[in-house]
Amino acid sequence: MTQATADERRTDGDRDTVLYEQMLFIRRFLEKVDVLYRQGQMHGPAHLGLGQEAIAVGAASVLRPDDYSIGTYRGHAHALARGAPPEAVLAELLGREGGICGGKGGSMHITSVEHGYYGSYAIVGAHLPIAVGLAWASRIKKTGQVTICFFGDGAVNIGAFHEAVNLAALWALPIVFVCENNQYMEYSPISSMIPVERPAASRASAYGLEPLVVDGNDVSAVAELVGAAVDKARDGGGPALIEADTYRLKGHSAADAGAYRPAEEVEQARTQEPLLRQRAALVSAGTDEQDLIRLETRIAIAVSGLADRVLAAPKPDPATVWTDVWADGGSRWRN
Amino acid sequence: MTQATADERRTDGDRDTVLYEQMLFIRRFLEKVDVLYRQGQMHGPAHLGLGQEAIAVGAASVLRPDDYSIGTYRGHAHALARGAPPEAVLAELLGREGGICGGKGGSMHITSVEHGYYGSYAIVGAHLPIAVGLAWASRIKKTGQVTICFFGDGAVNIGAFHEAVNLAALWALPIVFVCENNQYMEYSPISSMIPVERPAASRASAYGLEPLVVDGNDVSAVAELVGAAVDKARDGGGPALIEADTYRLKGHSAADAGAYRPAEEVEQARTQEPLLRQRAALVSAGTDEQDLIRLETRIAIAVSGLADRVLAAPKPDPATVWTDVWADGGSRWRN
Amino acid sequence: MAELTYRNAVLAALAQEMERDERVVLLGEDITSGGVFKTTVGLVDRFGAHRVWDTPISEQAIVGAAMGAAMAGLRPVAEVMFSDFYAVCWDQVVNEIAKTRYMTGGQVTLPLVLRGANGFGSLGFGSQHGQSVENWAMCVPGLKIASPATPVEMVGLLAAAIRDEDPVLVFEHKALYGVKQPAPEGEQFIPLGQARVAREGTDVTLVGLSITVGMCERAAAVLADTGISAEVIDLRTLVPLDAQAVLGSVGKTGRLVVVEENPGQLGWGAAIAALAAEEAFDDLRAPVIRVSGGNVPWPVARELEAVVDVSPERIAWAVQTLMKHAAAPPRQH
Amino acid sequence: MAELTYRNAVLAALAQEMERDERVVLLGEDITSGGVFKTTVGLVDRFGAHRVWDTPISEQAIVGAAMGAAMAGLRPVAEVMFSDFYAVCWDQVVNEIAKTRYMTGGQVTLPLVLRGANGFGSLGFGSQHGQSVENWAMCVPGLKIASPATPVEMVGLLAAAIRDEDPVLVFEHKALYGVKQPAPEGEQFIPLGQARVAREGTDVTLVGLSITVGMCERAAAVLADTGISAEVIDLRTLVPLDAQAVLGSVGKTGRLVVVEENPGQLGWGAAIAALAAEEAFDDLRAPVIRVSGGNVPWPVARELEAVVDVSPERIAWAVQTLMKHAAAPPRQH
Ligand SMILES: Cc1ncc(C[n+]2csc(CCOP(=O)(O)OP(=O)(O)O)c2C)c(N)n1
Ligand SMILES: Cc1ncc(C[n+]2csc(CCOP(=O)(O)OP(=O)(O)O)c2C)c(N)n1
Ligand SMILES: [Mg+2]
Ligand SMILES: [Mg+2]
Repeated sequence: MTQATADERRTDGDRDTVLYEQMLFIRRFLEKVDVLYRQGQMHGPAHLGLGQEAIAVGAASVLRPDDYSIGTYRGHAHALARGAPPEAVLAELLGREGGICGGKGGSMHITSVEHGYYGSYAIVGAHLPIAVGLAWASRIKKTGQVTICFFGDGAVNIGAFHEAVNLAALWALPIVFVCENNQYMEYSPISSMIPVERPAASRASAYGLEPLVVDGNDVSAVAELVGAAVDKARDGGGPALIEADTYRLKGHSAADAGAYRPAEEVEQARTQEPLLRQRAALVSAGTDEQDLIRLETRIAIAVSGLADRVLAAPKPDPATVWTDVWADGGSRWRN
Repeated sequence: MTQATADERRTDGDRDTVLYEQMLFIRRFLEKVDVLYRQGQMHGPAHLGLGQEAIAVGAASVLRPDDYSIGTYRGHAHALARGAPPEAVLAELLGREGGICGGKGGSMHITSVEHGYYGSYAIVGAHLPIAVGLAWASRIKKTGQVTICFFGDGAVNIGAFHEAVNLAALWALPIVFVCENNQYMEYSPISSMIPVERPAASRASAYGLEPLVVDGNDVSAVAELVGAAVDKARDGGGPALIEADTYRLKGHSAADAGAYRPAEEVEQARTQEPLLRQRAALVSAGTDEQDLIRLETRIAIAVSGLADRVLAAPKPDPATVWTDVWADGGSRWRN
Repeated sequence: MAELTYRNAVLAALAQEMERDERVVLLGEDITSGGVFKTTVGLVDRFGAHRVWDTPISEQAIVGAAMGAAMAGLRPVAEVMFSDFYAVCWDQVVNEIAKTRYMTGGQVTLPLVLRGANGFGSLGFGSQHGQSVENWAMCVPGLKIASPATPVEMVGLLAAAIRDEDPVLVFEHKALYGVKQPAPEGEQFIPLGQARVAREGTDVTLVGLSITVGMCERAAAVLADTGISAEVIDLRTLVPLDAQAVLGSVGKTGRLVVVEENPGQLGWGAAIAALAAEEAFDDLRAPVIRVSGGNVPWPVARELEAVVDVSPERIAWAVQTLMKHAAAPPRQH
Repeated sequence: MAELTYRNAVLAALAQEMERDERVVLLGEDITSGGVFKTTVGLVDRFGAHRVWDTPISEQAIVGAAMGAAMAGLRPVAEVMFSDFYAVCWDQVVNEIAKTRYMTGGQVTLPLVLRGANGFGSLGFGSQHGQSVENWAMCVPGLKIASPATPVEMVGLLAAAIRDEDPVLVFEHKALYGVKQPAPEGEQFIPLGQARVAREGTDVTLVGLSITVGMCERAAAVLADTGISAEVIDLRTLVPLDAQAVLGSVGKTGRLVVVEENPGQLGWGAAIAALAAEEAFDDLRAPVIRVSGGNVPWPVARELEAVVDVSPERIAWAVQTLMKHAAAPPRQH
């Protein structure tokens, strides 16, 4: 949500609280979506990033406002972390007027170009080549912009991953690939679906890249490693491939109970999740717990008010279905 | 063309001569095709493996007759090395009756299922997943068959390569991937199109495989390394990825003069080509040079006679264009 | 009487054929867990891990492996979870599977099935998970294409697809998975290439496939109340196409409405309309109307979806327009 | 007068637009060496390596990079060497490029061009290098589709495609590259979506695209000798489609023959035939005939190719059949 050089990142005192606040907002937002989904308020699937907030927030924290990021159907957190207006995002999810994609994208395609988030794509791996194009343009235009591309552990097995990382490495493009390793595809543990130890890091050398791994539930660690990669990329040092270990606290989509996962594994993961950890870090660094409680209350109220407002909004005008195919605004394909 | 265990391979005295003879036959065959192409006798493109014969012959020499091999548009040598009838192959190339694919495949799709060569495919990388399927079937049926899949250095950058090798490694399939690194895509040197040192070997670790490199112009070395990989695969040891260094002595296709290559590079390559080397090895191992000359003369005559016979053959019956779409032999898609 | 859902019909067909022929093997993403549409539940327990294989997310490898295995004598059934994902393995489907038998002069045979969830159905799946991909496949010779409209059709057609010696793409409509029907008894088999008269009628022929067959039937019921007798043809398969069924019906009714969920630019409906314009011209008493989806990528919000999807109402409206047209006598020869 | 080949027309359009707008950048395989069809010769020397990029063989990356760069404000032109290779990057084309503007509610604009060699033309390229892929693209809303028939059309349409704010697929026919025409003077631009009357006539409308336009013209010349006056329409673009040009011509002639090189199962010809059957029905005096390629994957041997390719002779024969049909008067309203 903010831009910071590596130096600022290390010295900014309030920064840890801001990161916590941002993660917390996203957490409450996603939980609300989960509830609304179960109440039948949503149409279509919802893939939530509950438990993965540290990656979205940590990575966004090291970007300039004009940098590009891009992600998957599990992209709400990434849009919000770049500053997309929560009301417009929620309106999109609930099919209300003012939805950030006009009701044409829905949960899987949340996009906020204005805030540098160039979209959520629902074909696994498909956005990696697109991300390469964003970075290629920055190189041609010499703008100093960096692109971050988020994707899941399951995406490393698909051809588009290979082609994209390969081309980015060959052209030394300013792009950071961040694999959110939440340990699962839909129902299959990723460890059962790769012939190597790590989905992303074990592949890095195939592109002449360093194997980089970070604890994706530690927002500061994410900010640090991604920040270093972003700085390097901005300085012409070429791409990086980072694997961020995390866990999704819920099912693959809001409709999935996630029953294929051992109970102990889920239990264990709950103790490692990023909010608990950042809160504990803040407290042990001396933050007044009362301040945190006030913050938490404020956010809970904000999210609940947000949902009420959006639910009260009108439905989109059916006539708008015919707009936005072409750059002229319409959809006419014949005379 | 023959089956041999590793032991037989090491002890068979005539074997080196046989390999020479096979390579020489293929060389003369391809040279003849090149001439016929320039005489306007062929319709469509012709991609020749001139200079790459040691890979086809060396690899085929370690296979059982029921093993599978599969390759690219540059596949004449591979079909012949498995024992495909030269007359039927040439008839296909020249568009004569009796063509091995009935005139429906042409130069880019030479196939001889009867001899275990499951086809030549003209979309770069496309046959790697298919090869995986052949090997998967052998594993399911527990037949002990091994699949060898040949492809070019340019193919390692495409998604299908990644998906195929990955799945083969995950499922520990009996398959040996052989990258014929002839140093060039169509006109671009492969070194300028990869972010790593070697197109295939530098990627092996991404699939948990060993980086294996062989001098692809040394037919015995090819037979040895591929043979070891085949034996291992047959014994349940899973796949291998081998990079065989070679050089194509002519252009990408018969229509290409190959002018983008430095003259010294081509000169140098000519001194390293597999036939010269195998001949020298035979002579220094004590083979009578007169025997070799007789052999060479015999093959030259055979290939020339072959071409004459095929050129004299009739053209295919136009009505056959309607056969072979469906398993019932026909092409009816509606009533 | 026992009921059969469309979802379970897929499962039933797979089980029936796996039982019959041990060369039938399955592969796909998460299929041992039952699959995201629950169409493979329990098969790994029943038939074993050597016949039901989970794969990484790599559709080129999945579909290519199916092809290779078919060449080697198995009869693989690959799941492509949503048919939109055919786009990531389209080369394997159209350039390899469709063509290899032909381009090898018949040296290989490819008895394989690709199956998965297709179609729109206003379920909120949006642009990248809601397409009807049977059209893409129909552009390419060498693929058989089936798209069952009911649970009973599903069992019989999928069984036939698996037994077929050629590659068959079976498109399951994702909005039909929950549809129920009385379960049929015994082994099921419906030959590919035979359309079904879902309802007889005399004034107009409605041609549908998959989900649009039911829409046509509902439209026909409404039209009956207004005195219009509509015949409904379920094509069942696009390749082989039962062209005679369409032409025969048009010969009787003189009017044709083709109903597809796809965007109107180009889809199989155009092929049927063109067929009638060429081969039933003298029988036609009025224009051929294509009822198709809105020509935009699919939106998500309910109110927008409703505008672009086809529906019984839109079909009935098209028929009523048609009945007002011309009323010209049949052409003289 | 200077002559222009179709091949050099591609080059001329690229150079013209690169000169005009520095946001135009090229990428593709071996394009700095001039490209396998010699359509990019000299461009890297003229415009520099930062505007002409060689890529590895990885069409998903090529086409995806074009999309991303377009989102970021460039105007990329990606070469897909043979259009059959669209199959390996089809997801990028139909699921990403075609849909992203819509599914983001118009947040992104994608001014990009994908271009390459398309079509059969009996050149011995066979099943995997001879397809006409414009049909596949027409199944998907969100892509503009151009396929020029002559060198002059190529310069103007490719220029328009590059200047267009939307994604345009330009299909170059590989059998036309050597065709020559007098070179036009000055800047060229032909708006997308306007068909061209290649020849005027009164008895029958022949609709072609790309290579089939010339075939239609040759057929028309032959027919003229037998007293039949054929009008030839060059569609130029499938999307946007100049439907009025077709309907207007059929309104005049009462007869329609659509000529495409594609296999008959499904192709754009069906869309045109269906259009006429729906919107020009009362004008039609005889069946709509589709002349299309044989419904098989393409063979290689010359004698086999000749059977399946379309030709002026086959077109003329279709027209003659049509003229003998019915001779019914126009319908009364
Ligand atoms: C090409 C493709 N294949 C399959 C799917 C179906 N699918 C959607 S999400 C998913 C799992 C992806 O796992 P991962 O990449 O780890 O991301 P996560 O969902 O865990 O964030 C699958 C298989 C798809 N969307 N696209
Ligand atoms: C997917 C795809 N992209 C591009 C091509 C065009 N093409 C044919 S051969 C070739 C070069 C392949 O190089 P390599 O893999 O090294 O094989 P070689 O020709 O050297 O044997 C290219 C780019 C193709 N056939 N398929
Ligand atoms: Mg995951
Ligand atoms: Mg090469």
